[in-house]
Amino acid sequence: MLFLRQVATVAAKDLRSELRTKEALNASLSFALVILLLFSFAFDPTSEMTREISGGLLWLVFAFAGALILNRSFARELENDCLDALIASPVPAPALFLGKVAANYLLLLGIEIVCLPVFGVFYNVRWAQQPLWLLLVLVLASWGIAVVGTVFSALTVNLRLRELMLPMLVYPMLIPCLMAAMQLTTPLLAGQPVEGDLLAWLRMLVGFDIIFTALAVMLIDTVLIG
Amino acid sequence: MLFLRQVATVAAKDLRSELRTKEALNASLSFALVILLLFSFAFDPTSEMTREISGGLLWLVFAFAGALILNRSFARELENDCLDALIASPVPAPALFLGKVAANYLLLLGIEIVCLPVFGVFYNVRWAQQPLWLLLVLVLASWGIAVVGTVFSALTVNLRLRELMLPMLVYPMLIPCLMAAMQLTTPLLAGQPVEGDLLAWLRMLVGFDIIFTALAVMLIDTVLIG
Amino acid sequence: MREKILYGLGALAAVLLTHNIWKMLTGLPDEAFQGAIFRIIFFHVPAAFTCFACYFTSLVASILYLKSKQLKYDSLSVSTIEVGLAFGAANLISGMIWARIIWGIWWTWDWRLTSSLICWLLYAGYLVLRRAVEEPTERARLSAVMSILSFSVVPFVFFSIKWFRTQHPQPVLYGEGKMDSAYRSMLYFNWLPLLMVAVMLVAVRMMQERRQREIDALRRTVHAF
Amino acid sequence: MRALAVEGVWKFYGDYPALRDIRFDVEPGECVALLGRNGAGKTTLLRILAGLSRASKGQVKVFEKDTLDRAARGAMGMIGHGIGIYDELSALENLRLFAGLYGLEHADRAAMEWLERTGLDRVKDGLVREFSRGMRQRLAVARAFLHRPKLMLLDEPFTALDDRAITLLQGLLKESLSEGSTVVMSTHQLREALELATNVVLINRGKLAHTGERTQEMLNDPTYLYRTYGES
Amino acid sequence: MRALAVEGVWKFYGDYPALRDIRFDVEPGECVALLGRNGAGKTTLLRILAGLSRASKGQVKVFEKDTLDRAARGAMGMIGHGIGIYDELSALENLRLFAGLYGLEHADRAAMEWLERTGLDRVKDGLVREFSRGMRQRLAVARAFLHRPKLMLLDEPFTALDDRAITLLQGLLKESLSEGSTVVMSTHQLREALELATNVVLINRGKLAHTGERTQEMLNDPTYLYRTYGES
Ligand code: HEM
Ligand SMILES: Nc1ncnc2c1ncn2[C@@H]1O[C@H](COP(=O)(O)OP(=O)(O)OP(=O)(O)O)[C@@H](O)[C@H]1O
Ligand SMILES: Nc1ncnc2c1ncn2[C@@H]1O[C@H](COP(=O)(O)OP(=O)(O)OP(=O)(O)O)[C@@H](O)[C@H]1O
Ligand SMILES: [Mg+2]
Ligand SMILES: [Mg+2]
Repeated sequence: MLFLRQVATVAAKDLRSELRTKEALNASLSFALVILLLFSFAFDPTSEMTREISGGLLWLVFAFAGALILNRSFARELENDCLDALIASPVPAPALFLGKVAANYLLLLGIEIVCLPVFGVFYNVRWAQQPLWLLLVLVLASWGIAVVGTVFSALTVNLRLRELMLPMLVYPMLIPCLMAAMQLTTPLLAGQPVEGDLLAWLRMLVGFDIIFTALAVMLIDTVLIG
Repeated sequence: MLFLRQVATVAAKDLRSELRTKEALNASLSFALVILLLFSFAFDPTSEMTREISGGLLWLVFAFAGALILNRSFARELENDCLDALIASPVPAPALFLGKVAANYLLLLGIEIVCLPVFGVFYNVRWAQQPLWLLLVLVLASWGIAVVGTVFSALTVNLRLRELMLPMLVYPMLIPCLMAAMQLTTPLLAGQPVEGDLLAWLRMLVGFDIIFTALAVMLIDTVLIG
Repeated sequence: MREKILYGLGALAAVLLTHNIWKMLTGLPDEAFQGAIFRIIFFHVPAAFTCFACYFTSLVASILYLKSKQLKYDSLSVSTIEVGLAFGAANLISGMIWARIIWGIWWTWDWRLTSSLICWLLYAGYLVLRRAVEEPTERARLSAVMSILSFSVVPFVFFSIKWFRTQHPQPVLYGEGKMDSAYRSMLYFNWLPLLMVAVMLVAVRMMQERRQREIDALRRTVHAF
Repeated sequence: MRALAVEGVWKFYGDYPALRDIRFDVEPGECVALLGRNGAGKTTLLRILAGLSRASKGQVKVFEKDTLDRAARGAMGMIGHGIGIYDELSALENLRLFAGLYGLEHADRAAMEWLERTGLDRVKDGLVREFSRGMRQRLAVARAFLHRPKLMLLDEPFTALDDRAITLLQGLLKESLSEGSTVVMSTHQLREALELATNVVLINRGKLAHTGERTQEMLNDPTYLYRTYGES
Repeated sequence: MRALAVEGVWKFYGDYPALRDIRFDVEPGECVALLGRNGAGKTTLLRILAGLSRASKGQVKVFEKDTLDRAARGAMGMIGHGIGIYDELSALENLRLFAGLYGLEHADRAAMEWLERTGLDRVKDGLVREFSRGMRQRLAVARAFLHRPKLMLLDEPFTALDDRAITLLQGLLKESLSEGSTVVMSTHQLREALELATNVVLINRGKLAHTGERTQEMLNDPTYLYRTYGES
């Protein structure tokens, strides 16, 4: 109970300070738009093939835009040495971590939900044909991204090359998760339900989430307290 | 003469400290590899269409990996307030700026030249059919990226949101340059020479480089001295 | 003394390798479908196994480091990963050569190939991460975490051919895989020298790491005035 | 019960020992000045005491509990180099956040009280981003004292503060000392520190060079300490 | 010829005037202590003097030249909060770089000379990253003095330095003063500063509150200044 309250306190703080300035949110959203635009130049999106690659495209955009949010997550604490103040408080490191994951998760989901219709318009895709399944995929894959991203955000927060190290380390780690999400999203956007082979991908997403959440919670003490 | 020597001094310093640790270089290279990988998932590249989008893919990779190098360019000066020490010295701001552009340019070209064969192998593209034209495109487009990126790196260096702002501002500004490079690279990779319509894109690249270099040199004083 | 043992190990490995190559070329018949190139399997597969063994050792070393905070485990971890990367590269490159000859292309985005590459990149990222941290204790701590997290991809590489439909051949050594016993024993027998080379390299790297630490500490004391 | 017990603490950065077998006790109510030249290891030691970093060898007990323990953490307060305050939140929100994290019962009341005591109640809803340096410093002090720590750790608290801010902080420290709290502070501003201190711990290149009560001698000539116990 | 002439300088951050019509002159050979409470505007003023920032109104002349002028910049040296030294380069490379940027004729010789004077010649090829804080500070001093500036600007130079480092810096400053250089330094450590200063400039919330010679009164009781000229 106390643990949950602490998680909520930390998450609320992160969300509040993010929503007050909307800095990372705006940056990440406009970055997402810019990437959508860049992609549409790179791969002439009028052709039939858009449909085939729509899932991949979408998750690439989410991954790139999400990295900005994740990067900011612990970087936000550096400014006035706030991280020290947090760690020195009686809140256990896992609560701190899960609070931050929760905040990032909500922000990520927000961005994704804003991007989806924009994507639909730009690439002429009717994305809302399987809303519940799509939501499930979003929910599962975003949790994976949030957990892995937040761990690495904590891991790299004191490095000189933070902005560089984070994407370099996070993306390869996320590939199984992104891959599964991509494989699931493409047929969902085309209106097909999840069945047969696709269920294996769903299981993989769930497995990814569980494994990395467990690993992260176990390791976070070591990461935060030197 | 003095001006050139100052440019060289600044560029040499940047190159030396980068090559000593190779941090940004390594990170940016492996980031490039990771993006190549991510793209290959998103857009199943076994199909014929790889050939159609190869130019786009390549320049997206260069743009993303390059942003990391550029981000580092002025961030490197922040660590011990070195930027103040540089600006306070009698070196004029344009010399400072061009020195940094030169260093970034060389690093970018290095990364591109390493990435090209890797790209060729992974996407099964014979990239070396028009080496001279390709080199010309690389040389021109990278200069554009280096100039625009370095200006924004200087502009955002003191913002808290450096990591966020840089990609958000740079990519939209770079779209003409990237667009031209993509349009030129796709046929070059397919072995066609630059002729006809493509020459217009080449002119556009040259124009982009000239305009932005001139603008940047004119504005850099204002950017650096608040 | 220790170095002598290491050199001895290296020499033995070299002898074994020459012997194996000799036998491969003269003693074993060409494989029915693939012909002469099939012999590359004697390096391709043991390289992969050695690479996995290295990563696993690094995982264990990292856990031990986090438990004991002794820097020797950190040295072990980084040494095994460096050697593992070398063998991983050997596996990748031999696979690519093989693919070029059998499939006609250097690379295809098949899950086994891709996951091997991801794995390689992750551990390369480990080395990049290490270079970004100055302070040895912090470096050891962060890279131990990285090593533990990275290992989660290794089973993925291993089982990818089971979980997904791949262009890469299905397992022949385990599961219901079949392989001629002469090939099989040759494969295992060639793994031995490769493993010996790996052990030797790890030991050498560990010695270097230890000396580096001593030098660093001395230099820090000098620079502390 | 000792307020703080440092029992043979070592800290290695790689093979370089930044702290070597530091051991001293602090009784409740004492005010310890932690002195030493640049690079002596004061910050390193204070971070270990605050539980922000782990000792390589040895132990630190805060009120006979491990520093990573919940109760020990709740009993400590720290002012480090940074102010530990969020720029995007208002003064009140900041204090309320930390009151929540420390599990204070009357979070709001405690927050308001400390805003008043540091003279920030007029601007309690202003974002910290807009505060001047002096106001930020006050808020940092309010944050550190909010949960009435029984052990206060301060790393160069007077650095870059003007006379007025120093007076405020010294006043608060004196008050909490008189209420039985314990204070450990590192500083190079010997005069300000020694005025307050009851005890002195001198570290010399990571080694304990002297611990003992503050004497009149030290007050008269602060460099006396370095001359007597330090290397030349 | 005045070493420094501040002629009606204003600086606005948005609508907020951080500096309001500051004007004073400094003659060659003077050592000016720039005093003021937190947020008074000392750093802002020093950055304008060093040409790192532009005044919103008014002018600054260094040896009768504009601060952005090449010759004026070459004649100034600055020690700010950061050390202004590259971690990835060695001590010698750092000094050589700045010697190059300042266009010194015998770059190598000047670099070596200052390494010797700051006692760093033994470690001249060591990367700065590995230096201890004291050594980094020395190197920063060497960098600032390298081109023998005729006007030295210092922003809280004694902050977080130990007694030894302060002595080194004071020695160098005294020496360059005796050679006819001019020094302007801001600080909160009144005692150290006033010992050195010949003149005092006091800023109070962005406004000039007092300029004049340093008197014996100030030395005896540093807070005298604030009491007399500052707000309460
Ligand atoms: C760059 C390309 C390749 C990579 C990265 C790669 C990777 C691997 C790895 C990691 C293993 C050992 C794991 C295990 O035992 O399951 C393996 C085994 C094997 N590889 Fe490859 N491989 C590549 C290309 C090829 C090609 C082109 C062929 C043949 C057409 C091939 C045939 C085999 C065989 C037969 C095995 C043994 C399978 C077993 O019994 O486990 N590989 N490969
Ligand atoms: N993160 C680190 N990595 C490596 N060495 C470190 C680190 N932090 C501190 N040190 C070293 O440990 C020693 C003690 O440093 P510390 O910062 O504790 O000194 P200090 O007494 O606080 O000095 P100062 O008075 O300058 O603040 C120094 O030699 C320093 O170089
Ligand atoms: N970048 C900035 N943006 C907005 N306001 C600023 C900025 N820098 C300084 N100020 C404001 O200008 C005023 C003067 O600040 P400055 O840093 O010059 O004071 P200072 O005298 O150096 O104080 P201290 O003794 O604390 O260093 C302060 O009110 C401060 O809030
Ligand atoms: Mg310290
Ligand atoms: Mg200041």
